[in-house]
Amino acid sequence: MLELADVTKLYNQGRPNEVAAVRGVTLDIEAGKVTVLTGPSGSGKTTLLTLIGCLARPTTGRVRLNGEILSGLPEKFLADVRRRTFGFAFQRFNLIAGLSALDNVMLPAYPLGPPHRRLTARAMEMLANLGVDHRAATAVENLSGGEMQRVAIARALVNDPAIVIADEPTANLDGALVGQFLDIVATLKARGKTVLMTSHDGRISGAPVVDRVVAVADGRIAEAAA
Amino acid sequence: MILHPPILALVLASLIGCGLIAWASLFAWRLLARWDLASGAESQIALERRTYLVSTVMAFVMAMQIGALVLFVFNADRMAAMFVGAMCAVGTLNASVYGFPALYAKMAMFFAASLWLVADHVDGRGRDYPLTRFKYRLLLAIAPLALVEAGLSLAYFLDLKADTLTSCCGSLFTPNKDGIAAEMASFDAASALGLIAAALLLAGGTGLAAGSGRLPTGVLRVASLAHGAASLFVFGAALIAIVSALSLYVYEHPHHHCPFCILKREYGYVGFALYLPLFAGTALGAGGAMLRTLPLPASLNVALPSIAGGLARASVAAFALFAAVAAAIVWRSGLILIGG
Amino acid sequence: MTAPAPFRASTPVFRIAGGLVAAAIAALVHVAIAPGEAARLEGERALVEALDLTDLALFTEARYGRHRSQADLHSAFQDGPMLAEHFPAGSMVPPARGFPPAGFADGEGE
Amino acid sequence: MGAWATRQRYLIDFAALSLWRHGARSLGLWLIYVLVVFVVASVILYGAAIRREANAVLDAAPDVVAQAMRMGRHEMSTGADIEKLRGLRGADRLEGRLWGYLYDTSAAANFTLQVPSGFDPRFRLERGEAIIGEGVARLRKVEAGKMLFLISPARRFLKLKVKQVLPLGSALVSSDLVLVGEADFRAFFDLPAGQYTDIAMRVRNPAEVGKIAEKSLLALPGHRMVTRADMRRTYEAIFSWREGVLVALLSGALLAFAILAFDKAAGLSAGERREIGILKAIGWDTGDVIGMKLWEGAVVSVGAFLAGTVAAYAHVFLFSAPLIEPVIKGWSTLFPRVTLTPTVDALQVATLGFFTVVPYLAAILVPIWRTASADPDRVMR
Repeated sequence: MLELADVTKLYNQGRPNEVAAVRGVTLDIEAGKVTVLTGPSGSGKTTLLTLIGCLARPTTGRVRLNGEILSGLPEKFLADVRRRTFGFAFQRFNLIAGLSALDNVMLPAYPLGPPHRRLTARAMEMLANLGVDHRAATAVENLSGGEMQRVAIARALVNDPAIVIADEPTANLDGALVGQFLDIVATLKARGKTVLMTSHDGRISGAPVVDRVVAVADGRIAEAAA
Repeated sequence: MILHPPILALVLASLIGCGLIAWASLFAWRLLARWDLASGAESQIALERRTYLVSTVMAFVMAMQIGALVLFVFNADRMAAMFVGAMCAVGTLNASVYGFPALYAKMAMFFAASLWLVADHVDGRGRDYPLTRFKYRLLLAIAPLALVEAGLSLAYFLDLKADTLTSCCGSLFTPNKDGIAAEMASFDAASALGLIAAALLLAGGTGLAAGSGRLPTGVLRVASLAHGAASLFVFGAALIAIVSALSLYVYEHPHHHCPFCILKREYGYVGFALYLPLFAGTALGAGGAMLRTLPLPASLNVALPSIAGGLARASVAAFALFAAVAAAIVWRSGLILIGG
Repeated sequence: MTAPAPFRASTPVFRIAGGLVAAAIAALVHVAIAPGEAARLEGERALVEALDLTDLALFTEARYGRHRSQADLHSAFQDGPMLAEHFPAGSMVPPARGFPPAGFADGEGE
Repeated sequence: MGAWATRQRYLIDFAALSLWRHGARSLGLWLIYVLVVFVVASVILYGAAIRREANAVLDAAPDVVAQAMRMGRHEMSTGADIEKLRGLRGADRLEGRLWGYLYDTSAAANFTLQVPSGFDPRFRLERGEAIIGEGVARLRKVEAGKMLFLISPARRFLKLKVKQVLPLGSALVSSDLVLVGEADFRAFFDLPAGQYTDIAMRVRNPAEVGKIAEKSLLALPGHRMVTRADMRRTYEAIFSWREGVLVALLSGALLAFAILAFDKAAGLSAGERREIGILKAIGWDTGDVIGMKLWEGAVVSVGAFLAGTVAAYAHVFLFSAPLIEPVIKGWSTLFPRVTLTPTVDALQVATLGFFTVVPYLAAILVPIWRTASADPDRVMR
């Protein structure tokens, strides 16, 4: 479904502090599977995730989504692909403080302009599915860590994306919550979503729900385990 | 210079607009040298980012120009009280040699900026920004115009002095004198109205053809170009009709030929109802035709024809509004110029 | 299921904007109806006509007196022969309180 | 609602939320903005109203005033001068005006003593009678039926019975008037019979005013002719100029405000930058963020424009503009107390809109873009 062909990403191009965060990566992400990118911090797995998730354009190389080449698209269209195809959950949740949980969940749909009633209903449904609908009106900074994560996941799902991307989803969670998170991932997989995560947490890469673990080191793919 | 709030506002708008366009054209220069959408290099990404700013800035300048054009004429009319011999905007504009050139430059700026916005809008619909180079070349062409416009406006306002003797519409738009204005006024009412009616019919017909989705592509293209030409024709014919016939109906006076007095409060600001649709219709028609002069990029296969069609339809609607206002003026007027 | 329409942050913005626009329209209506203004202006004009007045009674303290438009254009203390004085009468600053001899009044107090 | 409109409404939603969340700061800045608009709008509205009033009033003024000049100074006209003008075709209602200034020491104000022309019987005065303006009555604390005492520069004493006080509504033209009979006037100022201050003339056909003024000049070479257009232009120039100077000064304030707005828009906190990054990461495009921020700017500036203008309207026309009146009208002991006729003129409002909205939006464009073009992958790094 998603293919990377010889993708490179340079930061601070042409300056003395130029960094090659990703060097010549070729990778296939299969539809309906759960893939985990592992590797030490600074290995380039997060950058790789941003390239896959269309958050950034590769310096060289190609990214294809269902056969369509995305790497040459201007930001405007890349953003359009991004909001229709991907849902993001971030390491630090990245909820917008001061807004209610419900508002946060609705945000990714704003640029698409769905009718307000339908969007509200859908966001409530997302929250209900994750068991946090009773906190819908609460400002997000007043939620517990687990609730925040659920709201973040609800937000990732509100546009009904085909691919869910999670960056270090369990870094800020304790043991019980990790289990709950894996349950959610299993549900997503059962509903046919493609899930892509980065993690250096053994509880994640070793979980039975994970189909594939890709090890990243020094901007390259080190090994691909089944 | 006369310290007068509208003048201060107009000078401010001219300077802001000119500054922004000058800045944008510097950027256009850089962009034309380096634009390569296929590249993922940081410099290319930075260029793409900056195009957002340029588009926003140009839309802002355009909105400002429309406002400034209206304000300019409105103010010229109001300031007539300060000049000996001036009765309406004509007198104020005549009070300095830069008056009418400044007005023409402002009108040219309006049309140029609207064409640019059309190009910008269409460009943003193509996944490979196919019109970018065209758009920025156009911007470079507009930039000198913006400079000239700001220069003329400034020169005009600096040149205005309250004790200037000026001549007004009565002497300018008089059929038996020389000059374009007199030529326009010397048209007899019937042929002027016939001319504008013919122009409107032509623009309407070509516009409807260009706006209908069911014709073959080649025909649509020709219709669009014809509509663009017809729009310019309507613009010219409408100015003649206003000077030589419509204004007479508004004033109900057989020898008052002024195209500016109809903007006055005494006549219910009816001039604005005539000019706004006229300018809009011409700009939209010309914009649609401009799109059709370009080779059709693959990524705009669908979007460009539909936008060009939409522009043609909108142009026809604006002209229809103009025609309705003009007809209402003739209908309600107590003056009988033709037949009787 | 008829849930109440969910709250939208733009609603109060529109309300406030609507309120401001309504206030602006109210001002315009006030202009249009301006109670008694037409009659007052008519009375004023009739007085001007009857008495052959030429000027406003604003600049009574100017050095050429109240009749601005009748002033000598070449008078000795004028700034320039053809210059229209832009600040006839003192702007903002009244004379020093203690200055005039006793018995003067400024029309405001006592 | 079309998809475009729905999208814009969402952008306004977010803009409103973000204004609300930064409430105190946004509100403080906005109030300053409103204040600036309020002052500029007051000046503009007041200037327009007073010019309109002057214009309307001067409509009824004499078409031409002929004044004798001697060595560059104003001189008295004589009955013979009037007779010379009487021969002119088209000159209607011709009369010698008698008016002069009196510095009244007890009120510390200049009064205008005038003899009403004989054309209107309502103003016919017997010896010892006077009709006075509202300002004179106020300063001298007299009313109809009471006595008014005046002392001439030559220590001549005039005792007048106040027949009538002119209505407050006409104070703008009559506040300083003391109308007296001709005999009283001549005696008081020691003015010989047959001398007049100047000559007022009305012309039957308004189109001929210029011609008549020219002919009058030929008939009376030592005189100067002040036409009604001259009077109008004088007032137009005074008020426009004052208004222009004020607005030019205040535009400094607007500029300062634009810089403040620029600074506020440019100096986003790390938290706000992060927010924009989050929005972009979850699917917003640079254009969406710019749109949202522009809505925010439009709400702030158009709101300030409307609020400031409406407040200024109330200030000028409901409360007689206490804050800016002295600057436009000038200071004076004897000040007419009038509320101006409310007028709003599209040109003024358009100008004001230009002054308030354009510089503000121009100032925030670049900072907005800078904010909006934050890298969406920033939040992951």
